[in-house]
Amino acid sequence: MSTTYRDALREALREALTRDQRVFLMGEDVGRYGGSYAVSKGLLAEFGEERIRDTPLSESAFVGAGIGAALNGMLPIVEVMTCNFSLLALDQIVNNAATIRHMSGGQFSIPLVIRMATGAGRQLAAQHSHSFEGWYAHIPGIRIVTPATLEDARGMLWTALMDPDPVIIFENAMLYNLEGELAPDAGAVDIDRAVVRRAGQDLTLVTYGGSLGKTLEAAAQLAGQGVSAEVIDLRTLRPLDMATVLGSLAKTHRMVIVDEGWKSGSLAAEIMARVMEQAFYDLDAPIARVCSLEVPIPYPKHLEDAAIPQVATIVESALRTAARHG
Amino acid sequence: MSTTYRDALREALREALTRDQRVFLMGEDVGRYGGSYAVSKGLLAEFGEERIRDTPLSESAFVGAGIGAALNGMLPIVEVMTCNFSLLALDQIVNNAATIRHMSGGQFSIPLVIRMATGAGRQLAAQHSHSFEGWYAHIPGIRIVTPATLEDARGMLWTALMDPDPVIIFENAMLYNLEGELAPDAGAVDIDRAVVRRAGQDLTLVTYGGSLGKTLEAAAQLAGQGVSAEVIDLRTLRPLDMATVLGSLAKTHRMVIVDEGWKSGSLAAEIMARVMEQAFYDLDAPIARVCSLEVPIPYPKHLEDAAIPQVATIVESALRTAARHG
Amino acid sequence: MTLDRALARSLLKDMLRIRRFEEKCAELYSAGKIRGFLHLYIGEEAVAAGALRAFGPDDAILATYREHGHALVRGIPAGAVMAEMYGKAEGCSRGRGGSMHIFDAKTRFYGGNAIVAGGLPLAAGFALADKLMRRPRVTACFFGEGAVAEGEFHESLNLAELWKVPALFLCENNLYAMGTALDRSEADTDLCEKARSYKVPARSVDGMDVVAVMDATARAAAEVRAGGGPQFLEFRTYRFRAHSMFDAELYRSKAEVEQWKPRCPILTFTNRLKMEGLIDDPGLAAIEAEVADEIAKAVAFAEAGSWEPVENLARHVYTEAA
Amino acid sequence: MTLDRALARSLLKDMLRIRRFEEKCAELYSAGKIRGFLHLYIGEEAVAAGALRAFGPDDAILATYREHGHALVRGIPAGAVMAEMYGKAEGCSRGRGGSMHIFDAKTRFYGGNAIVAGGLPLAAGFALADKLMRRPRVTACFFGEGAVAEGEFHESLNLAELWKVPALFLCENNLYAMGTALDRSEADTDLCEKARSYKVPARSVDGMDVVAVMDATARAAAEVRAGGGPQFLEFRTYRFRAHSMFDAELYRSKAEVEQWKPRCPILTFTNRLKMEGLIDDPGLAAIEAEVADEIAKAVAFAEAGSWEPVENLARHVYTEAA
Ligand SMILES: Cc1ncc(C[n+]2csc(CCOP(=O)(O)OP(=O)(O)O)c2C)c(N)n1
Ligand SMILES: Cc1ncc(C[n+]2csc(CCOP(=O)(O)OP(=O)(O)O)c2C)c(N)n1
Ligand SMILES: [Mg+2]
Ligand SMILES: [Mg+2]
Repeated sequence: MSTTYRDALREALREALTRDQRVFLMGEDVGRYGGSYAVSKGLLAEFGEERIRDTPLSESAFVGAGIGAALNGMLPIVEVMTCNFSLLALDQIVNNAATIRHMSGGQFSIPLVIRMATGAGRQLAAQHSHSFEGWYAHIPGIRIVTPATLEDARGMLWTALMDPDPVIIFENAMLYNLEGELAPDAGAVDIDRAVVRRAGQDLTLVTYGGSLGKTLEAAAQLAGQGVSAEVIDLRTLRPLDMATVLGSLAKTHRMVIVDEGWKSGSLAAEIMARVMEQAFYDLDAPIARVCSLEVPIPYPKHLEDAAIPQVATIVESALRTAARHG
Repeated sequence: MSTTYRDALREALREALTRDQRVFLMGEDVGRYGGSYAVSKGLLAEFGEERIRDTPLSESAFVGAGIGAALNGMLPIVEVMTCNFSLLALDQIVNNAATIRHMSGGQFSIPLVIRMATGAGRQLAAQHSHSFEGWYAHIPGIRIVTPATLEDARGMLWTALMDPDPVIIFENAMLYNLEGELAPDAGAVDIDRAVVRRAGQDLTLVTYGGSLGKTLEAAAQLAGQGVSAEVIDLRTLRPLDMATVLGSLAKTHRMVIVDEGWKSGSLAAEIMARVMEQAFYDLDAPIARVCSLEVPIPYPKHLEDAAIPQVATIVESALRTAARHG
Repeated sequence: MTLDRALARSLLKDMLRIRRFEEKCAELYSAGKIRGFLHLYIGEEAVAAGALRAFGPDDAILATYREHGHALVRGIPAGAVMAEMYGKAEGCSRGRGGSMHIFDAKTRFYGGNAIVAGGLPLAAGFALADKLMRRPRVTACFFGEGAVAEGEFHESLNLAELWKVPALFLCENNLYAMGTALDRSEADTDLCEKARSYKVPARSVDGMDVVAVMDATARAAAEVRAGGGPQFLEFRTYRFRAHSMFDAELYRSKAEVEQWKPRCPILTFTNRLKMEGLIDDPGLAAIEAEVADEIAKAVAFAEAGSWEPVENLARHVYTEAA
Repeated sequence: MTLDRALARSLLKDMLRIRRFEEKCAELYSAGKIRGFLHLYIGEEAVAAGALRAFGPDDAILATYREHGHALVRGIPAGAVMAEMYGKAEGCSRGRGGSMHIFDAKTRFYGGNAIVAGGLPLAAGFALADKLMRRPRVTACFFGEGAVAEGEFHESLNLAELWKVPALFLCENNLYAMGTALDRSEADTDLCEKARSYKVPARSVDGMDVVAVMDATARAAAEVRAGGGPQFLEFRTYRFRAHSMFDAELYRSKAEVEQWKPRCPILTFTNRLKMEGLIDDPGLAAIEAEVADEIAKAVAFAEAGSWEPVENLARHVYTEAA
């Protein structure tokens, strides 16, 4: 059946709310407004105010309340409108959600899911265009997932809810309108494994989330230029599935990482470091990364485009890497 | 003259407060209490309540107030008691301090200095032992410095205050009692350059902040085992002085990075990535990193010790790297 | 109070400048000239037009993402504001900020902040700087009633009062934060009571009455300037348009919006002036013509503007060496 | 109210258990057996001893880093608490938390939070869960008056009242947050007024009077449990010791501390009981002996405990596959 990323997310919410009475959704404008990206539109009418809870503008308190509710037996889904605002709740995420299990000697589970929109591309300027998913992946005790396809938008939520530990789902805002086919029986998906989205021989392109589409497009263009690129969608940024990444590298010996985070301290850097640690001698050339420029993302289209990864820059980087001698 | 890191920091504060009337210090318990690490002890009596300002427990507001005061012509020094609490102020740091200059087209300067204690080692457990300096270094628009010596504790503050952009000074809490000699005329230091703290031929050890002492100790032990290690103190984590790092690597061809941040997404990963991008063919062996284990730091001494970099683990990693074939 | 003719005309004109400017913006948004988020102030013009008269050139203004009106009334040239909405280099923020991030050093206009309540801590510090430097200045900080729920409101008001800084907190209560009605976000909808719980003097003002806004702000600003510490004003107003161009307005009825329309600050003020003989139809037409001209010129200015070269993208992240 | 003998004895004993336990902790700190931060509750015992009686085994308790007293009164075995202070694997948090992070699933004791105000959002959510599940439970959240300045206080109280969740916010006002006196951190020192600005019912209670604490908490907890929404209690108390073992107490005079000493909750309660004939010296000695025995056993238990093997360090960051 034909659907969109947004609708797939909504179906996943609906399924979760239907399957388990402990599930509820809360966040700013998830109810009456229908969600700032219309993901939860209609759910208030269907599930009522108790389970679709509009919150005041109080990121720290309602994320913390989600953690508390999870500790007390619920399966809360907290929507933080966009990751830009999640900094206000970061203390709760780091010092409580990610920490209580270990610090208490393993006594408590926090089966919480936090959803947030991420990424640039809609000309929303410096305070609304962050890509923090890679940065969050630094924190032990939480899991970070980044659905990039309709299947994953549909399937990751339930898996995340069944995870006894906190999971943050980063939804790239450019994907909400993504259209495509989804099996009518699509359901929960594995969130432990990265996936090869396109097979190739000459070069591995590693990416996730909002950059997957651009990377696949780049791979298609590369094919036209005689370079066969394998595309890996990481799907989960913490913990990283390095086995899949290294498996591909063992075949291609070359790698480019595409990551919308700011370059310094990016997730791409972490993958480069791990490859250096675990498979240095597999490399025929240094790994390259295509990241965001280290600037607050500006408003005008041409500058925003120039600030974040684009098909052309991916292709260029891949061609350079493919041509380089090891 | 003989002094301590704490006293050197206090001298720097005293100098700044004396030199420029626009300077003031604010933070929790900087006044009557004397600073949670006694850095500002005595300054209230000397400079009065207007310039040594105790704040309520309101990290977001008083850090934001520092930004506002800097925008309005002051040179504020804001002390956040420890970096663990700085998450509560992160929105202000990322979305205002780091962003306003670029987002306004370069119209405004924010000559703000934020000081915070960082690091583990005092058995303060999971919510009081973070090392966030490397993580903060991801953010464009701010500068991150990490004084590791008496000279730098004495000299970085003034340089940071004269920087028209926001600077965060991370003071590793284990260093406050560090004793040593300091020239009576010690003053402002350059914060643009990393420094070679020990020269060597066989291997480069890159580190900063609280790990410098351990790394120098490891280098001494390595010398006893016939390995000549060069030790680089990064001093400034953003922007990184890669020239000094690569200069050393060009000589030694081997590198170990010691960084108290959690391993995944550490500053160490960024340096590995940059070396891969900029000097891949200089490497005779993969770079190794000695970071903190990816756990909330536990309370008991033996577990805390095991969680963070130690001399023995540095030596071990250096020996392995020195022995590896390229 | 009785208005003199010049003041009356000026207040009316400021409101009309905002109204017509934003109507144009909405049009330009549909035409794809303005992109991203666009938050219109239509319906709330009396607040910016009335309040900003209380501040002199040395005072500082902080606003939100719904700040076109404040920018225009504060005196940023309409061309520079419009060019900013286009993202052109001639915009007041060199085009980098867009609709939500209007900055202007010359008029001491410090944003344009798109983090709800993000400006309140800044305002406390701005005002502290003036107090420390013994400058008789006021910091004016505008924000929506949605910001009141954020911890930053609480921390900032406490800090401001504790330190008796010359900040004026100006809350534009338009009853909704996006789709969330005030009584669904505040257990106690009396916002002044909250300010008073920090001992901050607080008053509610009819935000649809430009004269009431002007008077209340002038008085509060004078007291703040005199060293009496911060104050809080709540302007009760209403937004006639959607929250942003993406808002389907599922959360309120058309009827509710229509009920507010007769209280339109421009409509009611015009009627009053006519009744008091302070303006007539030709006078009104003259204002409209001046406003239309200003806006046409602003659009032309923006259209003629240039795109910042991509090479400059990384400039101004840090201060450039002189 | 008149006390029966058993209750009187039990209240007194709880306070003494805390006092003697912590005196021992201070000793053990000097001996290097306890490390890191140690925040003593001495002087404030009436609050934990009196308040915690209001809660049953299904209720949840959240506390701060100054929580030994709450842990003991809640029923976590003194040995498990002491072993935690030592960092031994037999500690209630397997030794990983230490003094500031006491957790115990069995007694529903959820920390031990060392971020000031960090527990308040959790409490709102805890209570929400009970409300959603129609469980007649109460969430008790203890915090110091310093937490009131944090934005989390504001956001959490508003959320709790807006949603009418069964949370009881218990503020231990010992007049200082580290070295910052309340009137230097709050523009308005009336904490109840603040709670009321969210419509949360609030009362001030003499926190040095264990019976007053017990009565007030029992009443408030009953109302909260009955579905009346959250409540706030301020317990006016005083900390006799330094903030932590690192505190030189530059911010208050010895004389001030001495002035409070006659209000010691143990001293005054003992005098009252003696006057009312509810206890005599032999009875007191018997309690002291029981307490001494309990603590000696706790220390022995901690001493005999084991260090968690380093191999386990990375366990429990994530749930382990069954
Ligand atoms: C911290 C934060 N959370 C959420 C948002 C998303 N958001 C933008 S405007 C808005 C509503 C704000 O309402 P109000 O303060 O009343 O101002 P108004 O838009 O009515 O002028 C929300 C929720 C944001 N920008 N910042
Ligand atoms: C967010 C945060 N900021 C600062 C600190 C450091 N700190 C620890 S306790 C404390 C004082 C808290 O005072 P109060 O809430 O009154 O509790 P009390 O210690 O008096 O029981 C401070 C500032 C902290 N732990 N958390
Ligand atoms: Mg509003
Ligand atoms: Mg206190």
